[in-house]
Amino acid sequence: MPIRTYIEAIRETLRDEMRRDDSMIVLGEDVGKKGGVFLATDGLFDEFGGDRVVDTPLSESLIVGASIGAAVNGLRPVPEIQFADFIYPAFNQIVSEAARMRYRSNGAFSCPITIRAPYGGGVHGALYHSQSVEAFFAHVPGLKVVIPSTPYDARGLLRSSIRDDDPVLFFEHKKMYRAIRGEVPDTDYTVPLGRAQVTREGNQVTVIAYGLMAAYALEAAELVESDGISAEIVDVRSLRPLDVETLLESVRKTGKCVIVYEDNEFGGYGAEIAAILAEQAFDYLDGPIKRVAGPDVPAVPYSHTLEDWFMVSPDRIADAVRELATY
Amino acid sequence: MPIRTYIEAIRETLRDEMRRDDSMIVLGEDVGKKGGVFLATDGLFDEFGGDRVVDTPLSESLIVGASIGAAVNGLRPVPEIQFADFIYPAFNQIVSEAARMRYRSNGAFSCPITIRAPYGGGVHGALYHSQSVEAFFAHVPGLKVVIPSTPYDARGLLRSSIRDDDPVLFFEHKKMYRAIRGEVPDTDYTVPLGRAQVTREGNQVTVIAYGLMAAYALEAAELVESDGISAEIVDVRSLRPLDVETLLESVRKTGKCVIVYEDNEFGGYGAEIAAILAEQAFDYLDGPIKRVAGPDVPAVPYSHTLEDWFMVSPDRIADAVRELATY
Amino acid sequence: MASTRTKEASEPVLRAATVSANGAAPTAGGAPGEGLGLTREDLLRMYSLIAVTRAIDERMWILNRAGKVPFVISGQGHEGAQVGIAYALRQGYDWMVPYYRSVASVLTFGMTPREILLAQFARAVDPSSGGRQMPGHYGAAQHNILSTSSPVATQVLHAVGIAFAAKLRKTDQVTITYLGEGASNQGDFHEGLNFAGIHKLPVIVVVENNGYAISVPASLESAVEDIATRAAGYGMPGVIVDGADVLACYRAGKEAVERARRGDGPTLIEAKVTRMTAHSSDDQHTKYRTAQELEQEKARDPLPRFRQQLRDAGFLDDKEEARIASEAREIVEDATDWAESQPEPDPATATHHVYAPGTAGAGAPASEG
Amino acid sequence: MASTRTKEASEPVLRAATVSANGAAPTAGGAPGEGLGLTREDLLRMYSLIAVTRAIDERMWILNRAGKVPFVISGQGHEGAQVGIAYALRQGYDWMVPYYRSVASVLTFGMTPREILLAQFARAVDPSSGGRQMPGHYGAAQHNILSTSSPVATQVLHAVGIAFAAKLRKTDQVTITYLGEGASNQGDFHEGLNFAGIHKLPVIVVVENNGYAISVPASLESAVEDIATRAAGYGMPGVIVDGADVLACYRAGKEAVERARRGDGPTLIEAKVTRMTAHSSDDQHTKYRTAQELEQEKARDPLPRFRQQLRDAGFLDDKEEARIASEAREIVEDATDWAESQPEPDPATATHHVYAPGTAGAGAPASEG
Ligand SMILES: Cc1ncc(C[n+]2csc(CCOP(=O)(O)OP(=O)(O)O)c2C)c(N)n1
Ligand SMILES: Cc1ncc(C[n+]2csc(CCOP(=O)(O)OP(=O)(O)O)c2C)c(N)n1
Ligand SMILES: [Mg+2]
Ligand SMILES: [Mg+2]
Repeated sequence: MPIRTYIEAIRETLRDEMRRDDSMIVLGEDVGKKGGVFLATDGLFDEFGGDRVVDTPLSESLIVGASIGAAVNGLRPVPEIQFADFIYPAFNQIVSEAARMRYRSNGAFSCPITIRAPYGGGVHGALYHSQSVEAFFAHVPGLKVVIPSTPYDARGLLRSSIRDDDPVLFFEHKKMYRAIRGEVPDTDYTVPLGRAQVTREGNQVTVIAYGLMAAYALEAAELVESDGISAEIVDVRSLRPLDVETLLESVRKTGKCVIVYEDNEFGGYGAEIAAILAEQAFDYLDGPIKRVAGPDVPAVPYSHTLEDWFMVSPDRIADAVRELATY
Repeated sequence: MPIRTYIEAIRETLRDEMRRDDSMIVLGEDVGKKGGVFLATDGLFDEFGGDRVVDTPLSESLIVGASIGAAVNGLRPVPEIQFADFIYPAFNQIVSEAARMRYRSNGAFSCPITIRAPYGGGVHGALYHSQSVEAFFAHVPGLKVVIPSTPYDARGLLRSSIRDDDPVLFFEHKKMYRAIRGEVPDTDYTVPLGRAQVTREGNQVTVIAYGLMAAYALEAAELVESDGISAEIVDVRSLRPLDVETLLESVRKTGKCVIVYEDNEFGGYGAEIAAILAEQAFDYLDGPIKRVAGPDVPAVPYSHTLEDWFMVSPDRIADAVRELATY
Repeated sequence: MASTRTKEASEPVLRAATVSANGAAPTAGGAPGEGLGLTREDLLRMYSLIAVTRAIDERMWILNRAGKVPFVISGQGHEGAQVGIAYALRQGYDWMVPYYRSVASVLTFGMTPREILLAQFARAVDPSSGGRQMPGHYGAAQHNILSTSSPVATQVLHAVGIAFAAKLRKTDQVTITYLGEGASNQGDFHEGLNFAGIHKLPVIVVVENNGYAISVPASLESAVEDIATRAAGYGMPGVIVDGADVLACYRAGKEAVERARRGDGPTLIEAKVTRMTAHSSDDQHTKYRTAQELEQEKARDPLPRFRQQLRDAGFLDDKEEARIASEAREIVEDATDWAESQPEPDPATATHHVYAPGTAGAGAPASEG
Repeated sequence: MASTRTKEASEPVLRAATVSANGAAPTAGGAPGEGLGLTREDLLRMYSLIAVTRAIDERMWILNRAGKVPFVISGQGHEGAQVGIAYALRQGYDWMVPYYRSVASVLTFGMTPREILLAQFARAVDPSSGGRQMPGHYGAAQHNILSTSSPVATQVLHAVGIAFAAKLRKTDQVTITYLGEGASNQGDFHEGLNFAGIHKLPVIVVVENNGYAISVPASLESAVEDIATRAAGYGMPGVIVDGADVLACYRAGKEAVERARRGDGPTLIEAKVTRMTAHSSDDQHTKYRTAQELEQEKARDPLPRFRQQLRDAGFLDDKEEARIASEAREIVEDATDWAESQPEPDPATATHHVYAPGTAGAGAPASEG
């Protein structure tokens, strides 16, 4: 099977979907000639032209708001927000408008748009080019939130997102773009939204994670294996809706759970998973539900000494697993 | 002691603080002659004039952004967002700017502003005049989030918020404005930020709540008392920073916990409390951590049949307490 | 009146336009509509639309005072501009993105009085939202009227997006959207007009300037008296029109539609109107408007002015006027009775339409009953 | 060079202005600065500021290529406009709200080359952010230079807020803020200018129009060529100035400062500049700019143009020019060596300054070491 980097999988999926569906457009800052600041849309402008690969003004609210309108009138827009950190000017359009269009119109209108945005730290991006913003959106009924952790899933989930009839937030960890490679079939496969995946089987401790942290969790599992600890890794993939069954099944089996996310801990997405498990898996728990997450400071500082301090690492995950295993 | 409604307590506190501190200003939509759509600022325009009680244009990003600047240059702004639902256009200014000013400048600048906003449903406000938005902000390092549930606390916490040197989000449940009365001393007392309060002692089940739900939790405690169930009620008051000690102490005592919030359940603020308890009180838990929260739909619908369906009631809280008590 | 009709009776229609035989455009010098291609039929239809809208609007406030609907927001004083401008569009083919005062606009564009009243009573079959939104948040998919939300000015971006799609898909549709002058100070207004200007989109942005954003007077809302001044900053024409002059509004609308259809791009129209009521049923406008001001503003009511204009031109006589008035009353009675008699939304449906059917998992409530 | 100095040596200062004796304003017809109240001393100081900024800027890119600093964003081509306009302010008394290209602006307003380099190396004593922010996010409390963030255009609202406070507190301070023409399409720009116009605030908004927002050309960013056109929509003057003409920029700045100080309100200044480098060290601008364009743009470099102007006026000769150039090199060497030698931030401090001291509870990390 062909090997692709994470970003290649995304780029090719955008291209394939545009070939497949004339109504699909890509819009955002620098997505045209430049091909995006990470080159996720590289080549699309040449193939599809400026009508369908639209360099917008520097206005995120516009990017999302116009996408909503375009979707209402028959297009299938895939807007890009250059960095997840810059999604806030569009917060109102996403939360008040895209998320509620279907509900408020009692089903008369819908809003099939897929908002792509690179997120995450560890690349010297500092306070405003490193943020994890999934918690904000995963809280909002009407939105779907997806974060792939492999090139395979990136492709399969992006396909499903674009073809989905609801607004999807599709977050891509920028540190994975070129660092992560994997097998990606040339077929038209999809990975359905709303399904988590056990990416490694184990029976002592469940580690639940997504995005870069799902990759780190696999590394951590290797690390603890040498200590004779068997960790099961669950990759959430779809943060909303969430596949609770797969999570519960794993935790009921292991009785112990570490939830990992890069975002600052307090009020982060992993809190919801912990809350669900504390209610629905209570009788199976053999130890406290642990979280390994970013510190509660306003995003990743720039200096490499500070950035290293901030980032969740496979080591930190492994430590938590070890601690819990001996509980 | 004088009796005040919730909104009177707020209005008088604004007035007193403006008298006390010349640098304090109030700004927002309709806060001037009209005195605010809920009359929270009624009378201030007459007493302090249009320079310090500023009717702004209909631009929430401006209201917060200009407050940040004014705070930097020596004022102490208390902006009002007319409804919490309309805070999203200011999301970028709050989350990217106000919350990070101190951190990003390594302590060189600060941002002492108190953003007041009425939140909550049950008043026929429908999708866009009923929302609970605390979860978004309580997740953000650098922000403080406060929700009082009594006139006494409204006054004491608003005083502390205005005098605090960090940006505070101060949410007021609009259904409480005139419905809730209580004793409010005429003294210059404050209620410190960062402290929860046990508002009713009990020993079988802990109910943790804030805002209107803290009042409803007290009603629920009465309801279950007739069934012989002793519920302890903890009013969170300060959502960030959170007084974990008081919560833990209660849950360690009762071994059982219901967390109540009006916002939609998934990813709501109560998830963080559940996550903290599932880790730090695990050894004391005698039953699953239960949540009673709003349904996962995009805010409260308008029709009274639908609104009634949506709202968390004392009855629903009581049911959860009963269920957990017999676990 | 309406009590003599059964609930099942079909909705009375606005017949004003079809009653009188003379369908030719008036040719006499200075006759209203001259040079605009409007027939007498058109003019009477426009007049009826305004009259019916006003009658519906007044009924809303009565229902509110009677405790039957908890909230009213409406457009008394705005109807002339709304009917005049919207009359230039192709109903149900073009797109309309309304705001909460757009009662006359959506009626002109095809919604019916019953549908307006369904929103007031928040009934299950309300096409705007099935009773989920507050009254005033109109929408109707079959008429290409996009669902309205409450946060102001967001709709400007939806309109430019719709227009962008129309241009790309070459549908020849024109999109019109509306907002208040207060809302024009939101960032979304700026971003939307800029994009429309860059791509010369077939979109019309109408600012209904009534001088207030709730209680905040124009002088504290905007640095300029005329919002239309801003059009130049987006490379488009900015047209100011007297909102009480229905035909001037029609002319502005028609020119903007033609410009859009020709591919010459967007237009910003600012209609100077008056808000004859409080902002909404929750507002007490005497707190910030003097009795004198309110009295003076009556002169800016488009309804009597248009009536007089039609009378002066001999297009309307006592009999016709009375007929239209009684027809309006009948329509309102019917709409009120019919809408009120419809069932309330079933709470079992409250979780529907959060997501597309088939979506499942935590965070996604059951979408089927 | 710098290696002969000890690290503890105090920072070399810009001496250009004080070296030559003749401090009188030139009077010869057409002499640069005539009628602007600028002395030769001033002009040479301005020239030095530009020259030093350019030298620092070039050094940044060298450090980046050498792998010593991971990211560079800077203002080559913008320095003339920045120095010209900022020279009209009262240093440390007025307020400056910069953006990421404002190297010359903040140097003019009191920051030192060492402080700029500290930001590049992200050192603990970096006054802008203690190494927490990417380079380019300048700020300095003691100079009234507000901390810069990355989301564009947010600072416009901070500037109007500062100006509002200055007006209310009657401090007689003028506030100046900067942004790119791309950023002027954000909603915050609109909202800020509107508020400034309503209250006639003492604020100056400078748009440094370099024709690109990263790769997006002006024609796709804005519906109008001149952002200054928008000023009329906010009831303020919009001034267009050639950013390569330092003295024209000074004049525009001076007039705007005087207007603000008189209480006549805000000014929008649009300086047409050129971006001589890629957007940042992460950008490859040859992908969207032709070699020809890049060649042509060199003619818009303010540095040689100002130099020639001063030479033509007899204010600068070979010797003086060489002296300034060598001084600039010396300053850059010093700043680089000194900054690089400073300690990195201690991770133990990474939780400091999330909240005011004394804040405690879950969600608030320990703020004391
Ligand atoms: C973003 C947002 N902020 C505040 C409000 C509350 N609000 C509703 S209407 C209104 C005033 C609108 O004034 P204008 O735009 O002039 O329209 P008008 O009502 O006068 O027709 C306000 C402040 C809102 N709906 N949305
Ligand atoms: C809100 C926001 N969106 C996107 C970005 C990413 N970004 C940084 S600079 C830039 C282009 C800015 O162009 P312009 O305003 O013209 O300034 P210039 O860099 O040309 O001086 C973009 C898109 C950002 N910083 N903030
Ligand atoms: Mg208005
Ligand atoms: Mg630019």
